[in-house]
Amino acid sequence: MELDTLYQEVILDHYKHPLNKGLSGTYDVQVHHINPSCGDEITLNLTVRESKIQSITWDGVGCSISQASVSIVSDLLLDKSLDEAGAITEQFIELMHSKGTKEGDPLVLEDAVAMAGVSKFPARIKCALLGWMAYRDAADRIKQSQDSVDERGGSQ
Amino acid sequence: MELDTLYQEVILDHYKHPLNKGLSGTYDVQVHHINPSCGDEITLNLTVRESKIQSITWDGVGCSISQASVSIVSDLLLDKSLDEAGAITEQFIELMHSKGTKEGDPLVLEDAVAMAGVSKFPARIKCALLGWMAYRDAADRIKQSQDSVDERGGSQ
Amino acid sequence: MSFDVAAIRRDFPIFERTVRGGKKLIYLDSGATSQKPETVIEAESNFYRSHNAAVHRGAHQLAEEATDAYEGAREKVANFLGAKSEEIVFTKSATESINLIAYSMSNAPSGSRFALTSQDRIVVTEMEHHANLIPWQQLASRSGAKISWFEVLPNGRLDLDSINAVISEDTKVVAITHQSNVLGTINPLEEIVARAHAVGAVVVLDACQSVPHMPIDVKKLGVDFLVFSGHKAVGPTGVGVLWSNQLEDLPPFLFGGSMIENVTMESATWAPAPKRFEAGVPNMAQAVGLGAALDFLSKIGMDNIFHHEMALTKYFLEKLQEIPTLKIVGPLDLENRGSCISFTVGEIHPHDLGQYLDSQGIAVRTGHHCAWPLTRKLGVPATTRASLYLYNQEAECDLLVSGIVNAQKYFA
Amino acid sequence: MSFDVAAIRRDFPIFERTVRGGKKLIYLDSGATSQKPETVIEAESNFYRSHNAAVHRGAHQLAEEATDAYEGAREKVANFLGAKSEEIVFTKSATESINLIAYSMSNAPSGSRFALTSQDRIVVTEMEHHANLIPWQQLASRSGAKISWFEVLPNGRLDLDSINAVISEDTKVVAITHQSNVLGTINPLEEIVARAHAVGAVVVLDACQSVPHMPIDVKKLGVDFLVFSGHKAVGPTGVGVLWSNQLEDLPPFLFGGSMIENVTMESATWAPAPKRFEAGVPNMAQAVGLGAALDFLSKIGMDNIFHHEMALTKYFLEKLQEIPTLKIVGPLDLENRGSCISFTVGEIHPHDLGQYLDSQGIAVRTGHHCAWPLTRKLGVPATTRASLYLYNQEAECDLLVSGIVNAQKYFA
Ligand SMILES: Cc1ncc(COP(=O)(O)O)c(C=O)c1O
Ligand SMILES: Cc1ncc(COP(=O)(O)O)c(C=O)c1O
Repeated sequence: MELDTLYQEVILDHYKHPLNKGLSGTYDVQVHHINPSCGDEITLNLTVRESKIQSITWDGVGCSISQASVSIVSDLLLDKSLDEAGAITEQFIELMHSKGTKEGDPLVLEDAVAMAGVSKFPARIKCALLGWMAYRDAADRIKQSQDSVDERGGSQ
Repeated sequence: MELDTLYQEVILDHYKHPLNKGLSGTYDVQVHHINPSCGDEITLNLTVRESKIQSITWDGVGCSISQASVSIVSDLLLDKSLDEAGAITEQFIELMHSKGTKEGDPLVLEDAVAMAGVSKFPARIKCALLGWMAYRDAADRIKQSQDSVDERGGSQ
Repeated sequence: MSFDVAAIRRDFPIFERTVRGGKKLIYLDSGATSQKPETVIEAESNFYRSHNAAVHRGAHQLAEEATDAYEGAREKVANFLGAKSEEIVFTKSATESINLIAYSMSNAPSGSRFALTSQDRIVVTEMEHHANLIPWQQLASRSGAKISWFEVLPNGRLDLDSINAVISEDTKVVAITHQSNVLGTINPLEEIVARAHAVGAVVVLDACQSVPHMPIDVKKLGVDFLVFSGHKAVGPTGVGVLWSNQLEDLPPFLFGGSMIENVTMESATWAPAPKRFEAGVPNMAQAVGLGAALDFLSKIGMDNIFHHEMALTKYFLEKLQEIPTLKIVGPLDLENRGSCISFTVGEIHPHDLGQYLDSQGIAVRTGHHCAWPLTRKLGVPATTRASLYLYNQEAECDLLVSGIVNAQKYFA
Repeated sequence: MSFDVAAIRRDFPIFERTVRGGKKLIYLDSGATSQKPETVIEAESNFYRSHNAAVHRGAHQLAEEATDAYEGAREKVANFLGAKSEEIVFTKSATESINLIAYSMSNAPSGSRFALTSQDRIVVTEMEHHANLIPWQQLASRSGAKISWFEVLPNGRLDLDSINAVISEDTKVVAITHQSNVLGTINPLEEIVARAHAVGAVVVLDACQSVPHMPIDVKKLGVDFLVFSGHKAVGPTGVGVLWSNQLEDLPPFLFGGSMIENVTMESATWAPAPKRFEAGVPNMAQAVGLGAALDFLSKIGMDNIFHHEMALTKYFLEKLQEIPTLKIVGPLDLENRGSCISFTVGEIHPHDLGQYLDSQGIAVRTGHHCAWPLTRKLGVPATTRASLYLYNQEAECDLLVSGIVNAQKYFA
């Protein structure tokens, strides 16, 4: 049944038992993202220590795909450097836009390869991307604030 | 040939030898009308004496139908009372909207019955009406100024 | 009863196709857009094949035929609404129609009854589609006018107790939907129109979800403006309608060819309505298609369609409520209620439910249905909506119900 | 030469019909609207028959297919213009596209590079169609900006000697037609774009009469906005295009569903372009039809179409000028000249001439062609226009010429 290519076991598992759900009390950056076509919303806290992702926590409402996707993000990117996490994010985005022609590298994407089937359901790609876009936004903000620290440092 | 039902002899005659063309030096009312779909324009002078139409003169550029139509108006309505002229105008308008189902009363409309064929060419009805609409506008203005004279008279 | 759904369905070619690997198409998304009968498709094609030319612009035979077809369509719309031809403007959609009104009001010279100032108020409701909300927010922000709204009660009805406070003396526009595209609620116009007119406000009626589904006579409604979209009324995409009996007082919106009286390099004056509102070569084939759509509906009879939908709605409401954890969002009684049926099912997210139903060939819509403030007010992230039309039937309800039950198992 | 007019004509069903009592249809009015090939008619019908659903709004299969078809059409338009998909907005017509730009500029917050003030200037030309003139007059009157224009010389070309004076330092917008729909003049964009950009103005190109007739690459043109109508490019009515690579900086025009990011009762924020500019259920079937139209044209080749039309234009110009008293209104040389051919014939009024030609089955257009200020400038009350396209042929010119000669006898 084609539906099962969308709703892989792994996805339903993450949906039913989401990882890192519940916002941490402290964080470096907090972002709030929304999917305008359906109204799904998530808040995501990102904490980085020595250029490594120390914690991603989140809260929100949404469908199984979007919830599972944030859950996966919050686990997969842990302990990665911002650069590594950025590269993984780009791989995932590419997978989502592959219209079912790619499978994704399990060594890099781990649980997220279970999302490969989503790329065949164009209306759901945004759901699968919601958590990743929130992460990318949060990481960009951290990089910007670092850059401006660096610049200030450099100009002294 | 169907075209001849549009371009009756009478119409082409009026077109080639228009009556009352050339604006009179004096007039009670002058109106300027324009056909926005093709750019045809006419100016019409109306003079009324003792509630009878004493003169209609005009000038303008336009197609044979519009030119012939003003020529006919300027001759047919002469010496008629404003009420009579109004009734004739309404008959003509009705004829134009008859889609070829009416012939027009030659005793009332005289030369203007030659326009009956125009009603089968919807794009040309406005041409045939240009002169009549200009006349009606001019007559309305005269009636309005009379009414306001009457009112002023009545209130004294 | 003479209402023969099977025969009606045969007029709609899309029901010959299957979806998702051979499944019968169960189309329960007519609130978003309706399917098209063959006569409508043919009317549009036939215009292109035999009569295509720019209307109002040529003295040649094709231009005459195109003009007749286009103006004939206008007459059909007028007759369908109990209106006059010159009160009908063709737009591209209801969305454009509403924006037209709001922008034209901005174009009204100060002192005009349509010109709004910071002293004025625009009233909407919490159940408006974005198309009948954001254009008014924008008009408010352009003019400085204030925006107020009727609240929606938990039973899905407008809170009209406060009508005299909401429609205050400074209200200039009351923009309201006839039937909510989420709740199915049909709003009580009489009371609202009376109050609006008492304070000198005009009433703009969003009839997107009513004109296709019930007999409408604009004279009886008493509203000042009414809009709907062709594509929700078995008509083509790309055509909408604006009706008003006060078009003469409204300045134009879009500027260009065929809406002018005179033009110089520096300024222009306008043709009378409705031409004043139809700049450019219009959506001729789509207007003609809409004419054919209204003919199709009239032939079946709007009364018959309304009764068919009411009977179906009753059946759907009853059967759906047999599912434990399913909650109808909107009125449960059938009085003043149309066939848009929204609901939630326990913890299943509507997106997931919709996806599961799709795998069974059942097309519903999920999300906020372009009425996000309403969804928020209802306290749900989203809903699932089944919206019905003349071609739907009870058997489809049974399939929907078993689809939902199976979805519950799938996501359990 | 591989350009087979007879084969092309067979793709257009309208040429199978006759007019005015059995006369062959000689259609010389493509400048007003073009005829449609069967593939375009079928593309629209096929959308309704098999894939009809609201795009971007449903998780069901039909909605996916409709979205693919609609977004696929956007890609076709982008490829046709050498642009990116996200630079393409579907509107209902070129007229709407231009109004969209002008209204969106009014919606720009002060300080935005698109916001005009009384310190600014808008430049047009005397040969603009009303659609590319009145929206700018209105923007000028809303913003207080001044309006200036390039004059047209007796030879039908723009007077560019004064370019540095006309496009002055305070110019914010230069709105210009690519090809005049009356004169056939193709304007020299390079010089105008260079000067406009030098003073920081954006160039809005009315490409209604160029995109259907010649290869266009927006990157090479260097303009900032480009618009055209589907119906003049063998596409359906009810669909137009706005292209710009600067849509991100432009606020929205029409407000409603699908163009939002977030909505509350009091305000809203916007989706990225192009969605931001496509409020409501769009003209899906028409966009799909336009995609098929551009496929049709591309298959024949825009270069081939251009050369065919140029050869025809040469033939028409030569033959027409053999008629004594016939005066071509517009350039006589073929350099930078398209296939709109307007003329006057002695004292015969164009309306009468057009009517006579119609009785012979020949469809031309007469009047001011929605370019009234130009007609006035040319000192004629109206002109007769023969406008050509890929399906026209030399034999039709010969019939036109003998039609004109016979008309002269008829009205003599
Ligand atoms: C040069 C030009 N600009 C604009 C338009 C307006 O196009 P539409 O009426 O399709 O919006 C036309 C055609 O009428 C045209 O020829
Ligand atoms: C109640 C209501 N109003 C307005 C609209 C907007 O209609 P359209 O998208 O056809 O312009 C819709 C449909 O989407 C609707 O259901």
